[in-house]
Amino acid sequence: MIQHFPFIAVVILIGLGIYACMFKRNLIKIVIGVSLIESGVNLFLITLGYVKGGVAPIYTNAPGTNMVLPTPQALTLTSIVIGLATTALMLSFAVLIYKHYSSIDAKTRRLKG
Amino acid sequence: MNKKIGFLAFAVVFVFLFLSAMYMHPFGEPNEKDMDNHFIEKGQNDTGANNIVTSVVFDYRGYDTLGEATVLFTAVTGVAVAFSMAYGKKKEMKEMSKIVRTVTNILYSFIIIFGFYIIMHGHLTPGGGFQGGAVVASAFALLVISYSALKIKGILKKENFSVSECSGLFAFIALAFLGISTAFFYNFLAGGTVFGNIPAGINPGDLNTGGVIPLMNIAVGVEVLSGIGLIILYMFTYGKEAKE
Amino acid sequence: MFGKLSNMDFHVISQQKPFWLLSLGTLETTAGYWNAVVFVIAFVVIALVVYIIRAFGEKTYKKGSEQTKPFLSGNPEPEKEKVHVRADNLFWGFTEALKDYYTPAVRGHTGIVNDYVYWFVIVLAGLFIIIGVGT
Amino acid sequence: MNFLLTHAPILIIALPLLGAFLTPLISRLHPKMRNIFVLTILIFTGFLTMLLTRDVLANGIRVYVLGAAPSTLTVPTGSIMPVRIILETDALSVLMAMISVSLAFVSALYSSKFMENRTGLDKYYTLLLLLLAGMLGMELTGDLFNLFVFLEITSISGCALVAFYTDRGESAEAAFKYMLIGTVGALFVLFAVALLYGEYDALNIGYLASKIQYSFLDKIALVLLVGAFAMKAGSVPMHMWKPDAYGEAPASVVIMLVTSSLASLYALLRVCFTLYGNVLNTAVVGWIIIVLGVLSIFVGVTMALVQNKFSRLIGYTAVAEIGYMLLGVGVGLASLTNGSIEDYGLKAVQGGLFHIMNDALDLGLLFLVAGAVFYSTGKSDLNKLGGLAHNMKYTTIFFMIGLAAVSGLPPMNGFASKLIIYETSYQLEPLGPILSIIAILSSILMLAVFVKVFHSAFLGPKLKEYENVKDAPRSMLIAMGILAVFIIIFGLFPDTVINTIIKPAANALIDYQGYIDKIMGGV
Repeated sequence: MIQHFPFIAVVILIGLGIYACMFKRNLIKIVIGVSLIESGVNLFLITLGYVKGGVAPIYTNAPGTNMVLPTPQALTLTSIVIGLATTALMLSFAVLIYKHYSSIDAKTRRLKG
Repeated sequence: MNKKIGFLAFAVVFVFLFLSAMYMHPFGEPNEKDMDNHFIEKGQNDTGANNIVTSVVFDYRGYDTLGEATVLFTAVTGVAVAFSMAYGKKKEMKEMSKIVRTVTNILYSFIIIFGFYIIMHGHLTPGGGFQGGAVVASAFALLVISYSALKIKGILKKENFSVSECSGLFAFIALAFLGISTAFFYNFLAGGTVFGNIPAGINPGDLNTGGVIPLMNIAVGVEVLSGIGLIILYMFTYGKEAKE
Repeated sequence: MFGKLSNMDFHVISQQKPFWLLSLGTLETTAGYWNAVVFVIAFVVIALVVYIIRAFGEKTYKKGSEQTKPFLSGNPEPEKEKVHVRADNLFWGFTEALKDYYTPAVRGHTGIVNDYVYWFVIVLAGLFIIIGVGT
Repeated sequence: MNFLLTHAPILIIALPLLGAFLTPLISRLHPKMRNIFVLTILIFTGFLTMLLTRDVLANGIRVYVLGAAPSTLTVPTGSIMPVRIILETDALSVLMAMISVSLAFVSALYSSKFMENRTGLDKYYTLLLLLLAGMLGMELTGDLFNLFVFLEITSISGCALVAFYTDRGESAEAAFKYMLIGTVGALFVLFAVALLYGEYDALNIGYLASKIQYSFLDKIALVLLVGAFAMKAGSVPMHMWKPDAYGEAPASVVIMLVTSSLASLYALLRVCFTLYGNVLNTAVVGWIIIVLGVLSIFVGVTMALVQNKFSRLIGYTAVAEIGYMLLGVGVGLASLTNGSIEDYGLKAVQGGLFHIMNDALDLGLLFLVAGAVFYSTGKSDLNKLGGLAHNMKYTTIFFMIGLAAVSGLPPMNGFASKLIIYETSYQLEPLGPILSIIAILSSILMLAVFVKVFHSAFLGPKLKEYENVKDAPRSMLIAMGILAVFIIIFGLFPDTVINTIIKPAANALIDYQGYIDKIMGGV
């Protein structure tokens, strides 16, 4: 069971993120929920690549040669920047919505039906 | 939006994700390691960089990084579209206190130098274009907060950032194109004389290894620092005169 | 069974050397074939026949004269804005008949962002149960 | 020429990217130059795509390994698996790339006049090129994580373009909704990619397809991938972002959004037919796709009937058209039993793919007509429009062609592909006839929807407020003309189109073993 704690933490983070996206009314909280899911998936990617007793895969003055897997770190770098991009864009849309509807509640909307 | 069904569906999805966590291989013992062993063993030889993660990011899977730099460029353009409308009254951001401003005067140059250090040594020590660019962008945020955004307009102009972002990206894709004779994203400098002697095994790591990777790091670093700088500027200074 | 039978008949017919026209645009579907060019030609021929029949029509009709005015038992014709049937009440009968389908369906598209994620999570839950547990 | 061909797959994607990076710099020099620059980039990309199409149709799958010494060395010497990113283009991805590039060209041609009097046009053209590069990246790649990155580029640039009319609140709201559901879906795709990476330590679609054993984790990854891509394609219960986004975005952008949802549909097909090719429980997943398709058809058409905003109404019919594609391909998948497919199943897949191509053109034409009406009258609410046929002659003719094509009237291309879908879904074992009956009735209802639009917007007496409405400007009419000509040609000669490009695409989709051997076979 102890072996699966990091993955359980990942699933809890993703669950919290989905909960926020589904049940929270405030647009900013929804964006926070999305970034929660992002951090959960990034944590999942990193924990996939860990090797017991492994060192960072950098040969400059490396303490040993039992190294952690490098690919998940490369994927996580990409997904962090994508998380930055989506969060920045969603927040600027929320600002735009507040500018026009003067409220960031998900309930005030004009596109329905 | 029936709350009960919503919660039930959420619970089902949570349970299945939880089961996937339980079925996954135990933490620390990945069951398949072929691809990564190839990177660890042949990384130095193929790409000439000590930092295997950077060699994966910029050489083995460099195309992903091109896509990702494009994602950042798209988001910056999207934020520019969202904030291009000059609407609403100008928001007067007051300056911070004198103490903060003097500390900023001292601090921000060191942050920028440290950021460029991370960008430059991406292929030797942990770091690279994205991390270094973000550090330098934090210096811009510090400047914008301490000196109210409107006073900073003279120094940090949006046009310069936009031009430097596009030129950073153009340099990055040009470096990728230069290897087109054999293949796109081919590390044509690795193994060469000036830039690319190949380190082997554990070594202190000197700067002129890694072939194209340090150049790509610099190009991406310039793009990220001006991209995030642009986002900060757009978000802080939108208002009446926000025409670009 | 019905599909198979007709398939053979068509093949028999199209074995005899068809004109170059037939083989040009013929689309072989499993249960028969479709040729748009022949359809267009048939359409044109029938349109011609219809036009000829129309030519035998009443000659005394003059285009811009009194005859084109709608007969509203003598009342003056209301101006154009009122006459034109607007979009909403075009299929009034259809939507009225299916009222107990349309009111929940239109309300279903609530436009609230949470409901978009809500429906997505419901589909995921359904798929998890069908594929995860089922097979 | 041979140099261009060997590097064609990456040049097709890198060229629009290069164009997007240079557009802000060029538009600082001179705005007029920017439009010409964008059009030349698109023409050259289109030429490269045609080159690649001819080559792929002639001699099978083409592989391009990024960064490898000879650019076709998939598995490096001394290693048993591909480590670099490989662009694998088979007949299906080339078909999708052709659709994306041609509609992007039409959209750029249309928007040179349509967006003329708007500010911030360099941002508009940059995002247009990025959207095209994202779609092409999704369609030509053979790497799962790379598919996620370019899916993200497509959805971010799509949202930024939906929010382009920043002076109206509705477009910001529609962009936020599209962005939120797009990001959540893409994150689930990333979670599924991480699951597959965690199990097999590989990201290449071909290698994963050879290694996958349909364990519990693979099923969870399949569910997440199918759910996320079906949502991005816009099938029913998750379709609500589509009418919102299509109703608010500028018309020339909406064509590209239609093709970006087709790119997500392509990704769904790639997952179901190739990635999980030899282990998939085809009956269950096939029927899931069929049910999603039929639901999309029914709800899309019935909801379209009650709309009264022009482009929102066409957005709902776009949902219904995605339903037809899902139905066609779902029938093919359901009839695929351990590697061998019945002839009606193969025909159904061909019908589905043919409908993808037809529908991209038909919906494109209809959205351009909606844009032309908005451009001339400034209004898009059907209740306020009327009697436009008097002044806008050509737009009315194009609308009639689009109407006949989308609702599947005989001589048009929509009818050819829908006929195949009706006949093949009829022969599916348990519930076949019911599926085709629903499909036929809904197609009739779609005709009713567009007759409503035709009457309320175009027919009727000449209203005073539209007395001096001028027809759409020349370049917009040319753009619509190109689509109309394609629609008529595909309608009159459907079999030549099917034999040249649709049959190889369907065979390429079914034959996952060929896809794997091309990767694992080495040089």
